[in-house]
This record gives sequence, C-alpha cells and structure tokens, in this order.
Amino acid sequence: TALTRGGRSGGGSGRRKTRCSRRQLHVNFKELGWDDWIIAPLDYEAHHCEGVCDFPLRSHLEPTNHAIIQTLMNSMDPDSSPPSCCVPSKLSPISILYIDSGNNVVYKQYEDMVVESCGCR
Amino acid sequence: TALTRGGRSGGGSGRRKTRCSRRQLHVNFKELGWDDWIIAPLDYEAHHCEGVCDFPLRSHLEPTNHAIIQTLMNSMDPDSSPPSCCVPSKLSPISILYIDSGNNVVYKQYEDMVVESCGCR
Amino acid sequence: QYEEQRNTTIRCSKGSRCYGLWEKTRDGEIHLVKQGCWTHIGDQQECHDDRCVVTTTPSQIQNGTYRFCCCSTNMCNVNFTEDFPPPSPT
Repeated sequence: TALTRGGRSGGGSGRRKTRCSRRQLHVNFKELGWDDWIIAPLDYEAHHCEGVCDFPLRSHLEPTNHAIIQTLMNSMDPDSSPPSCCVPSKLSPISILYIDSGNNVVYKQYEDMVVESCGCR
Repeated sequence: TALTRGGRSGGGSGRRKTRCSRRQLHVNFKELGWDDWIIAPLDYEAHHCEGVCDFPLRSHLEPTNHAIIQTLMNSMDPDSSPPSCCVPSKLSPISILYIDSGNNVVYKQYEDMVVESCGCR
Repeated sequence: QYEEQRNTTIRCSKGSRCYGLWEKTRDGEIHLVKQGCWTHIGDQQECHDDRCVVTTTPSQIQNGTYRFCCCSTNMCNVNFTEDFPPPSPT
C-alpha cells in the first residue's frame, strides 16, 4: 500500500527543471572499444532516465514508500536528504553475438540493457 | 552476466566526492504531520542512499548492465548522459499501527520503508 | 524459421527475428558460422527487412571478415547480401 497521507506540500524553489522521464542514449560499442569482442550489434538504443523527482511524486513514476517519504522530507528540509532519484524502473535485454575467451562465437541474451520505463527511487 | 570487458577508464575530474553508500535518515511522523493517523511508531530510522556512482563501479553496488554502460559513457563524455544514480537496491518493511478512515485501529506491514543496501542504477 | 548448420529448421518465438553469421575470406570464399533466432533487438528499426542484408561495417574481429545480418521472413537467413559503406581509407 502506498503511503498517501502527505504532509506539507514541497516548497520546491528555483527554475522548474524537467521531470523524471526516459531520454535517448545511443550506445556505440565501437566507441566503447568493445568491437574487439562484440560481433553484433555494434550499436543500439539504450535510453536513460533523467529529470527531477520532486514533490508530489506522480504515480506513473511508481515511487516506493521510502521514495515518497524521502521526497517529502527533502521538500520540507532540503538538507535532511537528497530527493529520490530518477532511475530505470523496468529494463529489457538485447541479444549479442560475441567472441569468448576461447575464440568461440557465442550468442547470448544480455539482461537489463534497454530502459523501458523510469521511476523515482 | 555482467558486461565486464570495459573500454577506456573514466576521466572523473574534480574534488573526490564520497561514493554511493547508505546514510542515516531519521523519519519523524509528527514532523510530517502524520501523527493524526499513525499511532505507532511515531519515528523510525529509514536510512537513505547518497554518493557518486563513478567509473569503475564497485561490484558491491550491484550495477545493472545498463548502469555499467551509462557510467562508462558518462566518464568518456559527461554530456552524453548523467552517471548512474545511487539508490536503494534492497528495502525492508516496518509495522505500523494506525487509525483508518472508519476509525478502526489497524496493524499493517508497510513495504519498502527502510533502506537495507544501496546500488548504482 | 531458419536453416541451421545441420540443415534443420526451427521456429523462432513471436517477436524475434532470424540471423546469420558468415565468414568471408580475402579471396571471397564464404563459410557459414552461425544461424539462429535473434530474440531481443536493441534497435527497433533493425531486422525488419525480408532479406538478410549486411548493412553495418563489420567489427574488427577476425580482420573484419565476419558478415552479420538479421531479417524477418521465413528462411530469410539462408544467405546474405552486402550493402555497407566501404571502410574509410586510413
């Protein structure tokens, strides 16, 4: 059950920053220097999460009870703790074909490679 | 399987900030104005996660493959994406006694209220 | 479905694609290395073609002799065609 009884609303000051959301992050394994072991793909869209987790937290950001409390306390006293952080809440795998240390060609599914959704934690 | 074949090491600059770790966060339900529905406890130690997730990520921070890639890309080009974020990787519940809307005394276990460990995501 | 090395054909799960990996030697000889189902596509625009076309410059492994492609119709990964930019002169 989510803690819904909120205390005083946050006094978030300053320029309105954009809220926690999924953004683009194109990964190029060549640029990472990994094309000496990865055959395919040599690049993919990984996305990333960025933006503020300010009070009150929207439900689509699926905050934990701890994130709700931490965000509320930060809005009441920014020195007490940082706000909760915008991070991946759901990730998906990609398939990779690579050369292993024994010089074999291996097909594997690498977990948690693509951000599907972001949340405040 | 974690992606372990790293490319160039990160060029993290500036004052060495403390690394991602669990810190104290004492929650006082009175201060939050929740003592009008919570009977007990009226305060508890929730902890919170704070600190940098810099390259290379330590294994005890249990980074996802996405966090490893994002942190590596941030260390190579800070404008490409923010570093991964220090957030709770394990949370535990606490028991709460409260008055519900029907004025009944209810005992319930609230999930995800206490940070047990932190990680980079 | 696709044709594996031992000439067997398997059905790929819903949403996945077929892939093939070959080695093309300097004198143009082509050897099949691996074929199968590509279950998780990183870039949603990838593997939509109905033919197996090598569109990206091969990685530096094995002196760039590998040819990888993926595609989305039955048995499309039996062979491949090449359509990638020539390596830039160094």
